[in-house]
Amino acid sequence: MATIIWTTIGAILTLSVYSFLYKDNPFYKFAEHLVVGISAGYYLVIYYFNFIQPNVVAPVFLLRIGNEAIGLGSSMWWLALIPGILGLLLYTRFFPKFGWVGRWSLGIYVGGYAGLGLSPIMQARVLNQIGANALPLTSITNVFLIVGLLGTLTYFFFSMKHKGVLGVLARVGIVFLMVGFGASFGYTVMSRVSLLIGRVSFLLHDWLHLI
Amino acid sequence: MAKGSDIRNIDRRFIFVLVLAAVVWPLLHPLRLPMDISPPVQSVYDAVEAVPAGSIVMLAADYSPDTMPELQPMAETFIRHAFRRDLRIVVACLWPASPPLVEQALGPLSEEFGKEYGTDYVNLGYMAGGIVTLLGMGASIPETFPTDYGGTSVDEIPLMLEVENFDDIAFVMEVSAGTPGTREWVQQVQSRFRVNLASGTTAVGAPNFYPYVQSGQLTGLLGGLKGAAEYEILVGAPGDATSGMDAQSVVHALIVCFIIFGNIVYFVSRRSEKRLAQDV
Amino acid sequence: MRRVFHILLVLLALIAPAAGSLEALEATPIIEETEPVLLDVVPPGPPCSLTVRDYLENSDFGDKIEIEWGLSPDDGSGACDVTGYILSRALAEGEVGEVLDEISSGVTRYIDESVEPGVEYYYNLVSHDGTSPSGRVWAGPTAGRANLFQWSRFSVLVLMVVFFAMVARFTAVAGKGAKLFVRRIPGLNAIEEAVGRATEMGRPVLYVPGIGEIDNIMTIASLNILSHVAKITARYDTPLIVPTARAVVMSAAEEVVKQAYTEVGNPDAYNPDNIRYLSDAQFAFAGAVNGIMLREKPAANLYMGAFWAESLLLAETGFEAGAIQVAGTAMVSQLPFFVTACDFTLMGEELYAASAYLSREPKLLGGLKGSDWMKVVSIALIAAGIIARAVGLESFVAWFQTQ
Amino acid sequence: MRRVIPLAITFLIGMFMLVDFFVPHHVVSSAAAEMKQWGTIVIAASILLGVGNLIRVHYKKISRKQEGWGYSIVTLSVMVVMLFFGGPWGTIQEGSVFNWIFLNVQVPLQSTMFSLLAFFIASAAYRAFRLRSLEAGMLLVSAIIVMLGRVPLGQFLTRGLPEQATLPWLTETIMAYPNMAAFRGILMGAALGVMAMGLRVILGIERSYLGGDK
Repeated sequence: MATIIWTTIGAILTLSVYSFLYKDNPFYKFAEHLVVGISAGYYLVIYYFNFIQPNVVAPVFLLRIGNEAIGLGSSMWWLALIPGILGLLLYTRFFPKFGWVGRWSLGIYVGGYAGLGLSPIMQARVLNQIGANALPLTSITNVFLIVGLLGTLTYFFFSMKHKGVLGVLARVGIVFLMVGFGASFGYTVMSRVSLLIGRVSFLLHDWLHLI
Repeated sequence: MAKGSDIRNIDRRFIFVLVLAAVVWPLLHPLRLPMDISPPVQSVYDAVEAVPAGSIVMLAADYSPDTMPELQPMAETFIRHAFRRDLRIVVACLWPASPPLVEQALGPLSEEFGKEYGTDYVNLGYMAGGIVTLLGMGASIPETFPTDYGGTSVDEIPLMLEVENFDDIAFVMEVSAGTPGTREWVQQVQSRFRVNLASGTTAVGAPNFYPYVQSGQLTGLLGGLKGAAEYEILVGAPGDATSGMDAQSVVHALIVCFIIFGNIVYFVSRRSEKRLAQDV
Repeated sequence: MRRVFHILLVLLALIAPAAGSLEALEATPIIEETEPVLLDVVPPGPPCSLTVRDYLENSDFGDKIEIEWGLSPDDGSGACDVTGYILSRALAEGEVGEVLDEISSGVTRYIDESVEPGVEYYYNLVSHDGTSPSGRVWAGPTAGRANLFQWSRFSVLVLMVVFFAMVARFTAVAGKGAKLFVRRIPGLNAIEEAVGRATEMGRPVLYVPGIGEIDNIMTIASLNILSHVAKITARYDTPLIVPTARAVVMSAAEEVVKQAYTEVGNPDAYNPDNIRYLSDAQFAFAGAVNGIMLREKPAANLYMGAFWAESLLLAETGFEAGAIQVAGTAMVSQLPFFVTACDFTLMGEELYAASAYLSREPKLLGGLKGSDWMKVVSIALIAAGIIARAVGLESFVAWFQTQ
Repeated sequence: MRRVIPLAITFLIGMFMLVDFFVPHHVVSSAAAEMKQWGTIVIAASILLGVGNLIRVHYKKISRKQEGWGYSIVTLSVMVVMLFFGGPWGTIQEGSVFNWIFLNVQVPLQSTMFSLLAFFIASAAYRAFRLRSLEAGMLLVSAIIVMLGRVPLGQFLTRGLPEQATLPWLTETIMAYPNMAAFRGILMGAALGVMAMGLRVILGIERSYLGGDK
């Protein structure tokens, strides 16, 4: 019995979302506000229990989580204070006089991740691509691949006028881009339809028992 | 891309209704659109057909509910195929979530074919350990799986008295969603014990395993919903996978029709606009 | 510039010996299947030598030790009955310790990848014929030491230095007042037109900075463009709605928009309620933005930043609501959907270029020129790689295939 | 002072993380790992800023009885419910009410929203794929070939033709060559854009994300 009730609720919510396809309506508005409210509460709780509690609160206040004593006995417990303070600094923006301090933590975060990303991107997206595209020009497909890459890269030249050879190459690049976009558009249809089949079979099978 | 003139855009809701119908209709009333059978799927079918009646085959089910849409039809069709050919089935799982999923398929099919639990088929359930479990099965299956899924000792199951190790298993169908799965079965079991092994995997995973088909380590391979649908057709029991592929075909064709129709409308209206311009 | 090349030369001199020793790595012995051996009671001869050393050929964390030995006289010759070797590792001299691995016959090298950096280990090895082991040979102690430079990534460093040098050079040139040409980016004018139309219609502008976190460079580029858009809306008093999926992006967007309104001299027009955090959950966010589009009826929708599958949900709803739409993203998988559903799309690098272009700061334009020259270098290297492959210089291509 | 300190911190941390990639020594890598951890904590701590904004916007709507204020009550009350069941009085383990609401309400709602894309991909294709120019034609033709080549119908349509003329073969070829070439080009270009911008962030030339200069 309980299953029937919950499946029915699930079905009503599903139909509420689909009603959006007809036009905006109270059912969709309800579903939209419901999902926003649940996710706000969900992420607040999850972020606290998954990041803040084990990494800041437990070591600093020597909390026990279950049978495990996190931070107790660790001589480096004070390290946990740093992210805790950085996190708190974000809230200085509510005090206009000290708002600038909050930029410290943002600066550390953004700067750190910018630095972190640079070398792997150079490696994976430039260096390895150079290696992967240095193909022997023995087959038509390889020539095709290299011409396409050359054209696409030329399209992305910003500081040179697209005239003459560059103009021809950039145009080749646009054609490749369009073929690529069309192809990946077509390729994605299947996975999106699968999602719909999944929801429809929930309605027809789990809820209405028609199939 | 620019929008083009808005007059030429029909109400989107018309498109939405057609897309919905194109998905719902094949699910309710399977269309059985023609389908070419790819060689790896044909090999799976042929391999099961080649097993002498009365032999024992194994269904190794290693998947969880999230990949059910693709993999459950494979397991169901294999069970149907085996029962119809009077093969006896031993089910063994390396994934904890798998045994109840296989039960869902075994229940109705054993009724349909009038098969007895314990003599015609057995579900050994889940055993932890991955590769270690596989190697253990190579030495002794009853020792690796001392009880079945329901907790009955294998010594009390008539079918299991005939099974010692892979020498007694004529064919293994591995339905796998990841690790441990097809790769471990090929590397640890097929290469050591030379079992007759075929596999069914998700569409995402399939490309990784085609090399094993080429090298002969896998007798055949079912890849994703499409592979499942082809197998259903071969066994002559079109089911969920076939309906799903029907729905895919219809929606894809429908979108192509939309595009063609849209272009016809575009050219006709452009021509009439030109004519209007000339008249004025 | 010259200094940079000096550094490069020194670095090149350093890599030469390392590159030479790399070749030794490739020579892994071939293991052949041996015929089944009859059981016997005569043990095979022990391995004739055993040496251990810190693994140096590839830079590591100090967690690897390399072990090499000479084959037993009965391996492949003599009684020809060795089926394999057993390698053990201990922390104290004279102890057998734990078995590390069983190694096939014919192999003479093993890399222990499970050592604690700095801890000294003793190794010992026996050969066996399936029934009886030989005498034990010993070696050690040795410890794994961490390296200070990852030589396998040297090529990455070289290209980074080249790229940064070019960016630095063109930034300096631009800073001195040299005029740099930058080609027209079609989507850019479209942004201004879209905002202009919203103003004419007296309807708001919707700016979605993607669902990426602020550490995503696409988000940073987007905040740059947001600053430009906010200045236009501030001037015309057009409401600007910025829905966000990340709290930090929301607070950064607040700062950016408030600052833009202040700079234009219209701080009172800034409405903090229009910079909104909606949800961290992808589709909850998309659903809520769709609601904004249908209820607050923005006349211009700008999608700039990192988008995933929600791209088409937003762009199709926005189209239905009749808004002019301009998108910009470097998410390759979503570009097809923006290109089909929006009026204009900034593709890939155009997003970053646009953000540099809008600022019109010479310092930022220098980066564009540097990127272009890096493309030329990349194309040249691909060409060189093709030629190298043709003449059999595979190692040149391998230099780019780092891990 | 107010500008210099954050920019100096950004520079130092950015350079350290950049160097981490090249230095295998565990002293560097463990320090870098610790700092990555800090980053996730800062982000986790920020969620309250976002939720605070959400509460403020909806609370204003309710107190001013703006259009749709009833829905704002829905949002705020389910949020309180989630906090109640997941907060200090509740549990977030599997099988808890908190987890259960998430799995039975949030997940189906989100996957239904995701599945709306099946409809939108059809309407976008109908509207946008028009033979307006050579480029638009390429977009259209490749999309049609790949759409048909992915399903059994396409296989059936070109049955009996030589392999190089069948839709599945064409689909694979388009995906493996023109599609691959274009995407490699975009990725390479975008990578350079990212690096140039990342460098500017580390050097403090780019600071729009800190809310401008003042």
